[in-house]
Amino acid sequence: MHPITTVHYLALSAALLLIGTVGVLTRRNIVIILMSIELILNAVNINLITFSRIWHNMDGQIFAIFVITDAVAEAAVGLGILIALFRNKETVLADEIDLLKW
Amino acid sequence: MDQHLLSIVLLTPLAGLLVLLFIPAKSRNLIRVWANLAGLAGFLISLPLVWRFQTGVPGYQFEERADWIPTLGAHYHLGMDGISLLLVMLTTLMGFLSILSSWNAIQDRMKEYYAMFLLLQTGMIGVFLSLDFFLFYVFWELVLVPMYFIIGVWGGPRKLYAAIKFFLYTLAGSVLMLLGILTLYFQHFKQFGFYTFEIADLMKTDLTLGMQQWVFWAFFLGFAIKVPMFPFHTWLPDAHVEAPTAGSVILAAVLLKMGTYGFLRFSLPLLPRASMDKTIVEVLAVLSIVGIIYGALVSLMQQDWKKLVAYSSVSHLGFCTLGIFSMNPNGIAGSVLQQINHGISTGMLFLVIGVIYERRHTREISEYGGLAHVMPRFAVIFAIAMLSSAGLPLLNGFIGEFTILQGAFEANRAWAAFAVTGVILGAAYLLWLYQRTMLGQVTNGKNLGLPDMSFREVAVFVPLIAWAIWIGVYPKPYFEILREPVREIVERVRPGYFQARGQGPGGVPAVAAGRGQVAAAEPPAPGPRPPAPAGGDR
Amino acid sequence: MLIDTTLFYLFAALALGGGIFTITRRNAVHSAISLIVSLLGVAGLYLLQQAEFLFAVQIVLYVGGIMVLFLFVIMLVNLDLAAKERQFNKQWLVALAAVAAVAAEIAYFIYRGKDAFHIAEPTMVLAPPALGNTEALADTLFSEYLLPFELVSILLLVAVVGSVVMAKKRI
Amino acid sequence: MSQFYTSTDHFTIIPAVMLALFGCAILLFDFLIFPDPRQRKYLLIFVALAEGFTGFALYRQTEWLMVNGQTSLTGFGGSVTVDGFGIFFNWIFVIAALIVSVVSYRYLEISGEHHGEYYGLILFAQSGMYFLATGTDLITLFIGLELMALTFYVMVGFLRTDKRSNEAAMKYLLLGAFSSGFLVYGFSLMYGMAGSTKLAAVAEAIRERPLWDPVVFLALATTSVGLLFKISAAPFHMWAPDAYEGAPTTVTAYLAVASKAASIAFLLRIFMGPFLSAKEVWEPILSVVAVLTMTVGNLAAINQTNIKRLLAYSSISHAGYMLLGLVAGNETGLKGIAVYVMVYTFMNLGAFLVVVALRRQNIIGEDLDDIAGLMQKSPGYAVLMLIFLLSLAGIPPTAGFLGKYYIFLALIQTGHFTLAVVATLYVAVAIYYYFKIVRSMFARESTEKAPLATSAGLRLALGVSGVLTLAIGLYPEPFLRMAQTSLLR
Repeated sequence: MHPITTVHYLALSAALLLIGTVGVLTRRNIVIILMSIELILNAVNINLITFSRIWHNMDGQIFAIFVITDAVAEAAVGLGILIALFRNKETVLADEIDLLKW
Repeated sequence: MDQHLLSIVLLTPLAGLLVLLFIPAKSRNLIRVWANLAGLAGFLISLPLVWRFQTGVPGYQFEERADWIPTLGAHYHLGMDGISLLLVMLTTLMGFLSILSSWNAIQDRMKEYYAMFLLLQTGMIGVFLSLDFFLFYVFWELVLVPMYFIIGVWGGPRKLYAAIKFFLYTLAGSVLMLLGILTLYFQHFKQFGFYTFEIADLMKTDLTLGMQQWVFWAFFLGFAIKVPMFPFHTWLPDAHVEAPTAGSVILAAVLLKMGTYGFLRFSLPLLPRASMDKTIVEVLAVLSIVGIIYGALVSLMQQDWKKLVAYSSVSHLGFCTLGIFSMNPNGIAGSVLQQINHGISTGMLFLVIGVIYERRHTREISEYGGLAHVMPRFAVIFAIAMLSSAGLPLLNGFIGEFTILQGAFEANRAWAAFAVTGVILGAAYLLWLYQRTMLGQVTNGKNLGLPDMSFREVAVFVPLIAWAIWIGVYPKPYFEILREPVREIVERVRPGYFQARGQGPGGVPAVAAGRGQVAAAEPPAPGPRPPAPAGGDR
Repeated sequence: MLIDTTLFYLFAALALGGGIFTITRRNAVHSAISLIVSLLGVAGLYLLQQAEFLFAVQIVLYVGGIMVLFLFVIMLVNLDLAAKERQFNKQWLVALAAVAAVAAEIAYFIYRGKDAFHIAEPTMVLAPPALGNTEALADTLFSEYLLPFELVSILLLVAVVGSVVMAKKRI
Repeated sequence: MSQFYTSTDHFTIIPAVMLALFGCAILLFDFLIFPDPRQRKYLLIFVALAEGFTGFALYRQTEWLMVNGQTSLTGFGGSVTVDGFGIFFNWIFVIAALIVSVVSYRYLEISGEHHGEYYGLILFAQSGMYFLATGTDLITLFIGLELMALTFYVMVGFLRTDKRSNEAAMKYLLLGAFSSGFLVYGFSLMYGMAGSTKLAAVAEAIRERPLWDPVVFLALATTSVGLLFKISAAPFHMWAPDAYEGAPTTVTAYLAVASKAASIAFLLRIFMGPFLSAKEVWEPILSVVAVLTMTVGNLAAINQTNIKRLLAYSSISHAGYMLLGLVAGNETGLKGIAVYVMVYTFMNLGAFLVVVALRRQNIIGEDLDDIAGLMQKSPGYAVLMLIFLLSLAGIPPTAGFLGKYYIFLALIQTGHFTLAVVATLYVAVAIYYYFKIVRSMFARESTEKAPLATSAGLRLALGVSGVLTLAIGLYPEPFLRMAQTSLLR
């Protein structure tokens, strides 16, 4: 069995990034799109942690903390907007939001 | 006074505009009177230029120069030579007359209308006075906006289409011209290490032929669309037909001249090698000739009075560009004079149409006929305008066209031969127009009760007719005014041109050339011409 | 060694599998639960990379905080209706094609670049850091990254204000 | 890193501190002492104070740089760098925030959503922008970006009962968060290459790698997605028309001007910083993006009937012009971007302010029909709008011409003749759709009689924008000198 190298981690993170991207681009349900964005941010974090490990410094891990914090903030605001939208429109489907052209 | 004369001429309409803005829109008469006063003042103030101008002195006069944007090397630099003098006088006069002619024609949104006119006036004068390319470009573009509004708000049924077409065409040309300017500007920087838009400095730039050609075509697009030269003329009929009378007048009389002036002031002196390039000269001459003949042929077929005159402009401007690209003193001097002539005669023609349009509200030629019986004064004035445009001897058009033909003949006989057909066709469509509208019996009952021209209406024409006759009978002062600037241009484009002909740079033979025209003015026989070797001197 | 490798593949499978389930489930609650699985897998990877503090953060903040938020909203806005609808938008095929292109690109670059990361060394042989992970992290955070740390407080304030403004019926 | 909060550190972030403090103060005071909605406009005093202190701090920073003869001052171990570039852009944010706040209260009152939080959010967003313009650390830049973006998501959706506003916010957030994800993925790769989050270190690491290094390229590609999204360059522009249209017009103005300026500053920090050594790689890519952006922006604008949407597409095309300055990449190009951003601020704000005035009770006032006959109704507004539109199109003697002038000159200097020709020809296209608005204002009759919703603040702001749009065009010298300072870094 090969030892696990950086490239393994990078490949994993890239795969997660792509899964998230597919989710954002193809799903109609806004909640799931938001979750897909979380997947993308996790891919980023895997990268950061791996690099942090390689470089023997903490910068990457700290960056990851900030990314997580940002994910929290984005999710909070996003869900807030979703509630406001739902209150007016009763839908959570992204492409039914069609008052404005997509 | 003298050192700020040009600024005063330039800013008078603008000052008039500023005061106008404070007149309440309701006092319509006050607005009209004030606008006319401002126009008149603009003209009167420009008169001292004429007698203070020193004929036969090379270079620019009344120069004013101040730093404007040092970072860019742009200056507020005004100056005047013979060519600008004539064009500025044409502008101030035509501007005033167009304002005067709008007295009854414009009834709604008067204040905006006159404001636009005064703004336009400033822009046009600025174009002819700027000696700094940046300043020139600003004025050049400034002209577009008021003209857009004059066509687009007070025009005919398809005014919005015509207005935006005018704007887009000329804008597309001028932004490409801007690229040419910037190329030149940057090349100058590379050679001299400082940025400047001064024409005099830019002239020192040494460009490779390829670069010159590049820039030349960029300038060409800007100027040729404005003139308009043949393939770029399609905006012109629309703009002319839809514009209100005064708009057509100022468009034909002055705005188009900005293009030809651009060629003379910028293309030729700044890019002498490209200008003498065989291909370029031939292409432009051929385009001019095609314009002359095409314009005339299309004019022959028009059913609309105004459209006919519009296409005749294409033809006449073809003469002007042909004269320029003959690249000899006769051609260029003739071209400048023809620009003035075209301003006068086509201006008159549009005013004539305005007079009749105010009465009948139609421009269909078939609607008219036999008007001479009903409106004798009108018939006389129209006849003079028509004949001046057609180039009858003793009137202005003849002198211009003849000198251009002379220049074209010197450059290339074939050009002259083709251009002459344009003259003949020109006479044909104008005379036919006159015959269809003025002569014969009154066929349409609606024309019977038309009132003849009022005193104000006649007054508009008087100065123009006087000027037309003056140029036609005694053009010598004009050629003298033009002698130096034309000599400079030719010397710049074809160094050694005068020496090769045994003429010192003093320009004695140019006077002879001037006399030549005078002599030629009486019978169309070749007078004592300058000793130019016949035919292909290029 | 073997155990690390096995653990890596396990966590990777959790992360990816959870991710794929997240974006394919019809029911948003199932998606959310798959996402939790995925996040836990990622947390495991953090642990493998000796980022213990982040492991904790991931569990507490992400799995605890964000996911609860998600579930809460899912309950609130009643997604039953949405679950019956078509799940993928009309341009999903185009999107997939685009993503496939990007995927090929990324794969190519990672493959080509694996030497460029002069770091294609095994990741498991390392001297333990001088300080404990959390301590070292705090040390850096409060010295070098003090500014972003303070800045992020405004970010969170905005998030609070923003979600209140958005979600509250009357302000 | 022995001492972790020195006075120098403090000095480098004091403008942002001011903004954040006053932002918090607004939240507090709104809560405590302004129960009556009509009194909320007094919160403007706080905004004015905040901007006053910020301006003063910026002034002090400039003075410090001058006195010490330095081009930059770094703080927090290189996380922020105060330099001419950052200060220049921050002045633009100050102006934009002031103008937007001053015109907002009437608009929000009419829309029924006048809340104190709004002013707080304006200031918070601005503090995010501060770090976009001065940040030199990946983390600082990222947090700054998110702070700004997050605030804008909320502000775009501020009309909570308006479906268009909700939708715009939702779309903007989804796409914005998505693009941030890519951006930060690129950042992670940059960190991976350098082992540090400081831009200087990243630049060093990239310089040492070969030109077409795959990792550099991947980082460049993913980072660009995020950056281009923020400046609404094609093909990542889809959010802009929706967000611009759905947002309250005052927010649209702020978004179009300040957010775009900050994103451009951010873009320049990244492309002229870490990625500078890979210019050969990104130059052709950005040329294509710029041309695509101008094409999409200009062509899509032609068919719009909603003024805000039209201006949104026009602002997309402006992003294309600014990118061209970066493609040229020489001193003229960079100065051109600074000048462009400066003039764009005034003219675009002005144009949106006129749209703000069109919003009246029961009239949404965003359609071309709503502006019809404006010349008869309020000639002053019509003429100002004309000036702004001419300036947006780049017709001299308005300010907009200067921005285009520098971009064209830079393209010619660097031999990008084809790009220059394309860019100039789009000026003519742009005039076509700007003049759709002009035509509506001047050549058509008004459809309703309701007077414009003006306020003292609006008139003042419009006057300032109008005067400056003309003044920069007629006498640009001092403004050009100001833009010159943006090259110091």
